[in-house]
Amino acid sequence: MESTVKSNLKTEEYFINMGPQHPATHGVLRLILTIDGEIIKNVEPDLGYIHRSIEKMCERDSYQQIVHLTDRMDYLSSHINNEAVCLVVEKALEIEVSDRVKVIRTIIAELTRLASHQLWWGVLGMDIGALTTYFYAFRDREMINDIFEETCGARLTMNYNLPGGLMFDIHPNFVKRTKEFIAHFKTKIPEYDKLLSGNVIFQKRTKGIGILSQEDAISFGATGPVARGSGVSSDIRKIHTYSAYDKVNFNEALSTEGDCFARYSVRIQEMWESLSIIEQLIDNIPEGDIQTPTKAVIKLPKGEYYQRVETARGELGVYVNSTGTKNPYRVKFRSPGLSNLSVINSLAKGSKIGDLVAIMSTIDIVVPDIDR
Amino acid sequence: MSYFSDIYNGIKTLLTGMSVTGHYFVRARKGAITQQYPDNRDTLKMFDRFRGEVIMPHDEVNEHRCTGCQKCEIACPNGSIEIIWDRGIDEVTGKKKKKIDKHIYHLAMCTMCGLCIEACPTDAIVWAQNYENSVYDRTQLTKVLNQPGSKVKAGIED
Amino acid sequence: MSIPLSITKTIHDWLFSIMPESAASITEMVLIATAYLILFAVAGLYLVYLERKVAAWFQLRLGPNRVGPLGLFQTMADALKLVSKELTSTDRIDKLLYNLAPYFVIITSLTALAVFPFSKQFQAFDINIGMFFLIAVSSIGVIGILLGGWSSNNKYALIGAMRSGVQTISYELSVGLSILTMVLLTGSLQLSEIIEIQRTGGWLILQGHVPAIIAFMIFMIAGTAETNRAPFDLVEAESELGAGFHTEYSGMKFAYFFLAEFINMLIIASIAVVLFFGGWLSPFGITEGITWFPEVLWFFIKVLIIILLMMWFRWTFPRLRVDQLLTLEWKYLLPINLVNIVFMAIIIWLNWTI
Amino acid sequence: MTNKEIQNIVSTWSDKLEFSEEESEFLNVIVPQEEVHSICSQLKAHADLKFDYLFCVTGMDWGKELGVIYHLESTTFRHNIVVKVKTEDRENPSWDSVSDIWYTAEYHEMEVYDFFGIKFNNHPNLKRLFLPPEWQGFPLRKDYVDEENMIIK
Repeated sequence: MESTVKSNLKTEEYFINMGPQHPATHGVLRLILTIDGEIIKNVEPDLGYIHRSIEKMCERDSYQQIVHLTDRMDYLSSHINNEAVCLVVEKALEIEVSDRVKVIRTIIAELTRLASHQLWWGVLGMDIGALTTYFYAFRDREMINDIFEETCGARLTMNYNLPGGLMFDIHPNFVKRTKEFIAHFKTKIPEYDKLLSGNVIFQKRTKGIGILSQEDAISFGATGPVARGSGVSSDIRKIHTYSAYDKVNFNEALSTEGDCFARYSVRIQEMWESLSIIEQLIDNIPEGDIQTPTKAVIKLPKGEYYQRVETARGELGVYVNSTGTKNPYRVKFRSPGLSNLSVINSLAKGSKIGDLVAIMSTIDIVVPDIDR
Repeated sequence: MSYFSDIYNGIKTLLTGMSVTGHYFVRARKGAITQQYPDNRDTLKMFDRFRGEVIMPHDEVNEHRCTGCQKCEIACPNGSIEIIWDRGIDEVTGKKKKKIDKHIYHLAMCTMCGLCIEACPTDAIVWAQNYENSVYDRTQLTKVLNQPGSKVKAGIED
Repeated sequence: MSIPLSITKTIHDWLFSIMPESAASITEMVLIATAYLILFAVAGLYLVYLERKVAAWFQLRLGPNRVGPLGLFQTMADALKLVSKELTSTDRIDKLLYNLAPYFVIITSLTALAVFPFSKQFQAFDINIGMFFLIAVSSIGVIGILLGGWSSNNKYALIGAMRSGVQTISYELSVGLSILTMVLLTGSLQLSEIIEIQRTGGWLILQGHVPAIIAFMIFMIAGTAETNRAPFDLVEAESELGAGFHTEYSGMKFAYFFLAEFINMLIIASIAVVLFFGGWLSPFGITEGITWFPEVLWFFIKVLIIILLMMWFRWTFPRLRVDQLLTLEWKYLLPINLVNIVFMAIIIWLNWTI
Repeated sequence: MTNKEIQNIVSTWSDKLEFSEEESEFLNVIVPQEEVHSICSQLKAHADLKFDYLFCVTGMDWGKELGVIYHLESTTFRHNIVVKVKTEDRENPSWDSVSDIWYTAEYHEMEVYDFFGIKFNNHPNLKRLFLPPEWQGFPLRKDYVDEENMIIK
């Protein structure tokens, strides 16, 4: 929306660093904004502040060790990242994992997705200005962290997956705690809606802001809630089903406007879907052994393998090229964050600084996932 | 006339928002979730699978189960375990056998991934549940897991 | 409330006895000024404490409870910390304006306090254009913010300052107009006069019934915007500009900005109490007869209720964007205000007031 | 559409293409350097193929040759294809960028340039994405040596 007023006063654009240390960029992401007064002319991300060259490390690690590295990529969906690498190795070795492992992996993946969306909701509220949403979201997220801590021993980066199964079985009162959580959280999402989604100031701050068209979403490679906000059905759990997603019926959260509010309502809808998936699985976890025995030193047969998984932020792809030795020849992680971030320039052009903050929180940026 | 209806439901949504926070304000007494950490130190107990720190349990006769087979050192992704072993004569069979001298564990580099415990054939190392691992000097984080003067429990084969 | 009367009387006579006329009145004014300064600095501190406690109760937290019983000395400790902090600043600041800005803000907010009738005798400065003086003084505060933002040579501070300039000027309008609607009812600008009228006819918000309630709502919205708080806190929007115009200030200069914000909140609340809820008058005259009951208590109870409402706004609503803030003012508040004044005038003309 | 049909369509466009399917679960097409842009734009534009979603761009060092692997998928037919481009010369390998066909390629090609040193002609803003601009060498190449921070276990 170019300013219609023909102003002959000499306005000069200047640069602002929404720099590595900035409350709205969650993590060390630097955006170089060219600004004319309050209107943003161009956004150029400067990446690499938290680049640890995970792909180079993978080339010297064994496959179990690669699984542990993916914890630190998108730390909010660390379990789903681990699952991706384990699935690649199991596909290459043609190991068939027992149903019990598949169901447990899916339940914990959905709990991770819920925890990630809760943190996203709390921090989105804080970015837009309502500081109390942060505490309500973290109160609910604390329950999920306790479930993980009890079963896997760690709250966030819980290296619970192994190629061929899980490290150890679920804790006896895992089922009880998850049911308690589901009952508690079902009463809380309507409260989230009342507090933020219904709020007229919030709707004014997000409706019609940062509109991403369907073709742009596909062409920019945006995946996950960012793409589904513009109507692109890209849910890998539905298209290329893996582990126990074929046993549950859930529908894909889609909306069509493609603005910030659409991405917001897609994620809220996804929270409901995750709750219903867990509910369908939690009562009938089949019996079975936790680990199918694999050789201590895993050697993948020669060839290229690709596995796609739906993390909380979008589609994570793991490409492994193995030449038969114990470490892979080349590993590439297709991170959802990088493609989702590439959308930001076309969305934020011509909007204000307040909108840029809203756009960035609805894209849900996690910088270690972008920099790898 | 969307002007007035716009104002009306604007105010209505604002009031519903306020009702949520008001609901919590009124029940402030019992709703607080703050953990007063230094005060609740004695009642605070971690879950039994909590990954605090890797330790090597010794029984009352100061014996542990580590045979020095270095499987954990190979499994560790970031080299935070170093095994110093030396040759020793096995009393029963009388031939040379690998004996553990020092099992060095760098807590500073450990990422709590649990691969070493998974790889250990004789379950010699387990997780401890302590969560207060901060120290004033980095060298204190390099620990020797097997206590001085301890030896392998008889009958442990790798 | 006769005890303080006698104290001020005795001091007054003693001063006039030992000094010539002019010197005595000047020292008396200086004495009253220092008393007000100390009283309202401490009141500001405890408002900060109240804000942190109320925020904690909204957010499932406990709030400060470590320094002193129930954490009462927490803000005192903060003030001491700020006093002892080093006054750092960036190198290429505009020295004069940089140091002048905090004084602008703190002086305007303290002078505005002089006019309020906290109780019958407890009023420093009862001039017959009380309301007009209040509006005039509270609009000088924004110059301090603009100076602070411009002189600290930091792009974020500059944007914050420009936003606050735009915001305060446009919301000055609806504060003035909503006060105008109420002054139509009372007919006088003198604050103690306004309270006298409310003694007999009941509170102004009841006398003016519908237009008064609308004026009260507009005044509350514009008042929160005036003090850069709650949904309008674009000036120091943490997630966009960091700390806005006072990013480069530290130590005592930052304390002035911080304290001024809370005293402004006190001013807006006390204007609302005087204008709408009958100042220090007890509701429905229940404590009219009892002489020993301090009317100041009623004044502060009502002020606290209004401040609680403003805090409730702050911890529930997200922030507005700059252009939405202005459309809210120019397209919604202003037209309603003007219609409201005409509506009030008609009611007074047909004297339908209660 | 099955791999066979895709292969028949694509093989009609140019005769210098090689198809292979072993060692990978998708149909692989090895495209010479100069035809990258034309083949890719046809892949996207063709009515029965419509490969409009480039989901992964992987830089690759096969020991002697450097190259890039483009994983493509069609959001309408949900079929996949893998386009591989190889080059012998390791000094300054370069070919046409596909960022005008798929916008996502802009960032991914910057990353490939950053780690493998493959230049892409008429790329809008080809610079190092993650590493600081004055970094020497291309880390993910097999012949990259860096004494101090590469600990060979």
